Amino acid sequence: MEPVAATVYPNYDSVGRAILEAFPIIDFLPVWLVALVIMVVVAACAIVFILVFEGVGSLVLRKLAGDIQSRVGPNRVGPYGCIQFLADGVKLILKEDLKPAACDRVLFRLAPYLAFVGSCAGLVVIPFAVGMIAADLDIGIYYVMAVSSLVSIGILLGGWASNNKWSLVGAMRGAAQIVSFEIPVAMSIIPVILVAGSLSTQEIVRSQGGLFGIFNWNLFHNPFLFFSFFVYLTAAQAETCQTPFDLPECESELVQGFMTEYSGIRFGYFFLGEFGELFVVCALATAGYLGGWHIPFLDAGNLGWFWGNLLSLGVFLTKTFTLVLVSMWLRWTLPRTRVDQLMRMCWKYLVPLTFFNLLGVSLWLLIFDGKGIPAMIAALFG
Amino acid sequence: MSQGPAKRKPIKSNIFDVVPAPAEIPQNVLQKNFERVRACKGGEGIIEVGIADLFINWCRKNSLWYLYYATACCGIELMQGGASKYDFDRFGAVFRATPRQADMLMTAGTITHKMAERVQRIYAQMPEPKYVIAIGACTITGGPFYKDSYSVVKGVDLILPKVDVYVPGCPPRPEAWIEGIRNLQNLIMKTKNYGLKKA
Amino acid sequence: MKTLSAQEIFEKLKGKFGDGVVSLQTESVNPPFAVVPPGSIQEVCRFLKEDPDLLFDYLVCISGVDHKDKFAVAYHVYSTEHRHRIGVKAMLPHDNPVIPTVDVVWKAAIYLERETYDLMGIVFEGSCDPNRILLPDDWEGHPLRKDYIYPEQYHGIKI
Amino acid sequence: MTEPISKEALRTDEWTINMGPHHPSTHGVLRLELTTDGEIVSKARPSLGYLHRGLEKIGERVAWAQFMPFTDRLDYLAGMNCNCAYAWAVEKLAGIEIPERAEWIRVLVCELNRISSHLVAWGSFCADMGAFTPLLYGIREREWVNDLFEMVCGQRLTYNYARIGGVSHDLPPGFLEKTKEFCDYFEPLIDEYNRLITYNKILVHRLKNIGVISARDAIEWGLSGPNLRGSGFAYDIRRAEPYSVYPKLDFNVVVGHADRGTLGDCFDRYLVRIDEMRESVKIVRQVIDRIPDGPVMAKVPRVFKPPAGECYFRAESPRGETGFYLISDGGTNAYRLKIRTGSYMAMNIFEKISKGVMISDIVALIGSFDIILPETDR
Repeated sequence: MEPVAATVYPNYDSVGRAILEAFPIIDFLPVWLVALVIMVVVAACAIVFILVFEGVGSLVLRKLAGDIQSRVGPNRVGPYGCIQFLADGVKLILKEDLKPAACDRVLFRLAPYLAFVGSCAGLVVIPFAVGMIAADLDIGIYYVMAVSSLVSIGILLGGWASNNKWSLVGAMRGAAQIVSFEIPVAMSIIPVILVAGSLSTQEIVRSQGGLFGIFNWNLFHNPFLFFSFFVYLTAAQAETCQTPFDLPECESELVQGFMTEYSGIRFGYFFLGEFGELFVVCALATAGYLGGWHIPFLDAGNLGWFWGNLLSLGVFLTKTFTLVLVSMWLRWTLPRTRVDQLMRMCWKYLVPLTFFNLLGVSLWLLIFDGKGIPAMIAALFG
Repeated sequence: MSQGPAKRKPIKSNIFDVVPAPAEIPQNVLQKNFERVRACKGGEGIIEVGIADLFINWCRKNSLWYLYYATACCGIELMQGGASKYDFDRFGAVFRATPRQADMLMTAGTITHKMAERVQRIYAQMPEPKYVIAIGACTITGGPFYKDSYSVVKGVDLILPKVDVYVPGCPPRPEAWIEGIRNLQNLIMKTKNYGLKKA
Repeated sequence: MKTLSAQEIFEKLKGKFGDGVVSLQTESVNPPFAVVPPGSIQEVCRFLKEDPDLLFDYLVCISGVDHKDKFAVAYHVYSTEHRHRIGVKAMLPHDNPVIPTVDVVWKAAIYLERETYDLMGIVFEGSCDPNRILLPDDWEGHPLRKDYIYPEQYHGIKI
Repeated sequence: MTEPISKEALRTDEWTINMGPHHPSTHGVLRLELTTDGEIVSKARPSLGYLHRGLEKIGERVAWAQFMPFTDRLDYLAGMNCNCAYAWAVEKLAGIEIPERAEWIRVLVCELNRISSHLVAWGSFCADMGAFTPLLYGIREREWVNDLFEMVCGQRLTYNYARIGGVSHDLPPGFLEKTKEFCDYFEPLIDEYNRLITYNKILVHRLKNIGVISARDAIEWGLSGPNLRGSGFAYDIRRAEPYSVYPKLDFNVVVGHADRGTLGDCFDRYLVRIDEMRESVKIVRQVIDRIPDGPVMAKVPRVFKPPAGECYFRAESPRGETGFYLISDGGTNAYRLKIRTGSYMAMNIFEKISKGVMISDIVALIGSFDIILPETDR
């Protein structure tokens, strides 16, 4: 598959150089400084995005809960309660920052940041649009898997440092669960890498382009990938600790699990991290299986810089938010599994299934020379 | 509702009081804030502080997370208040299981002497600013157990330092709870966080 | 299933224990009580439970009653097999209310006896869990006694 | 080849966790002292009394009729059942015959209240299992019953409807039609609940084979009501020792039948409650069809003094046997008033069956017993 125009994804040095050329007035600045400033700006954009996503997401979560539970949900703050998250956020920031007397002060403070950073760092390699990606790393998927492990460290530290037994139980559960479910998550995303032939997320998305509309998505590439998508969703639901797998913070058993002793904005960081991770896994599913930013029957690369990016961003976010909604829908519907059942599910069913699936995909690619079913059907009809 | 012992605060909720419609509250408070600022010859900075006060209070009043804390009969009304028909979530009030993340303690149900220490501890565990609504006859005065029971605390204000709003009833209907929450919101809008404390 | 009347049950008890069973109390009492001395309560209960014609396998309730000059412990038992019921009552002196436990006969007695001890101050000898259950451990007195005086305060909180 | 690890080196310490009295899933102020080895509970000792309000002492200090409101607070989820049980007990003690219509009304409101109580039991059980939505569905339906009770007596939760000698008011006009409407609305919903969550695989796996109580054990430890019937033993006081007009009514005693897993596990106790709602609807329909006209209150003197005597009366409330042991000395007050409740006895067996389960199952156990704390603590 031919790469689309090579200039669409940014290289900070070249952008910095271009800016210096465009504005001779700041010519005296070194290129690295300009590049650094741009990086900071991009990071700020990502943080703002995740904050807004968290705000809107929490509101949607509550509204959706209202719909499912035949309630109304927040509707007093702003029209239809749409700035509820602002009130919640400001209130959390202004709350007293309690530290239990017996807690480990350093680790107690550190834990929420780790959880937050771990989930937000994944944003770096999310291909938002045809030309919008913070850094198109060659090891993109590998990077996401690596940094998202920081979350489990944050959870473990938080539970341990709180010096609360419920927190510790929650933290142990969380660590075991997240580390275990990394494996099925990774193993069910590897088939995508095999098909695309690259670890770079942008490359994976690009490999799903073409003019068959949605049939170029990896989801329909072959039966194994179709299956693999749902395994990924299940495992990702567990990795992000959403109901029915929200064991680290299960409200009815462990009070609030590892977050029990956290108040104010430190709790807010955990909350943000949770939503950030939810977004990252859903975005990865979109990029890996649902064609990423590809607009069906349209080549976003040919639309020009502005419209191409805008439309593809919209498409990408729509797909991702659909997955987020599915996750929330599950969250309000299903009861919770028990910890041993969860582990059994992971090690006895999901892990072997994903291995089998990986084998299937490899054989498929070997036998059919990397062609998917839609491509073969298309070849059949000329 | 009868006046309790002398140490109680005068601010009490009464469901028969005329309460301004919710839409009017911010305007009134805004006006009052500006009047306060005008009365104080401190310069322009104070206006910003007044508006910051307003904003902070607005945020706090619209995000009153309550502790999922129920001891007795009123607890069922707490559940029903959070459910389909009444839905406290409309006012931004969601329940939290841990006191660390709660803003508001609704003492729903009888407090016994065995329980009193735990209530105090739960209150101490909540971060500032925290508010207490005494729900139901039992937590206001001991209710039906006032005279004959040997093990019921005669009012939650004997064991907690402050109670912001009292909602009478045995148990109060969820409408009365909502009234109590709204009264608490009015109360929050009147608090001063910055600036004019000394004046 | 063979439902026996209270009189028949009492006759069976009388036949087994002779003069050990004091009397049958039927006057304005429902269900009637077989009054037994406190010392033989365990044997009587075991017989009630294990005799094939009686089979009182379900201990419904244990209540302590303060009759001012003496205590009474009332056991209500029921047979799920024969569907008959009877009460067993033992009278205790007021100054030293001690009675053997029946939790070796019915496990249901554990909590019922704990409660009776807690609120009435009747000591069940040999009980596997002789602690207070409803009131705090450092509570003084047993509230259901007729001569109980309400304390002024508990841990500094006025009662 | 490494050396075999000695058992001593693998020894782990047990720790004690305090669960409650403020915990989201202890249904109030139950406190459990858990001794656990990791997630496995080796001992769970209930510690009661955080809601001990001295109802029995109050019963000795207030007049017979004045105790009626306190029975509402005895089991606030099933106030009508406790009201009527107390009224029946006092009437039995005093030998009062109450009008036929009053008996039918009592049965009607008792069964309606059984439905609303089981709805909350079901909902909060599901909420304990992590599914929050069923709780709100249960309460949504409960609001219907609350509205009906509000028509009857003006209260939503603490009714104070029964009186010694009858009930306080006749049914308001239109009540029976509204109740019929509720039955028509509610009966299909039970199937919807089953579709929504009952046979959900996660829930079934959480509940089956957990907390198994054999019928023999259940009787030995004094369980009653749905907890006993969940063990497969058909013992319902409405049938075993019929009172009021229950002998004239046609309904089945629901028992657990090992639908998934072992007989007497949490899932059986759960299913018994679901099916009992159906039976209650059946009873309500019969009562609506057959309720006679007439007065609702017998002639009871204003200063009520039952003759001296003792009486033990038991009735089937949603949480098992609610028994009143009343002793009268002929005065205006009870000489002794002892209340025997189902939840209290359920806590009795808790320590026994909670050995070796996991922390998550403790929550399931509490939920499956459907305990309510004012009943245990009184």
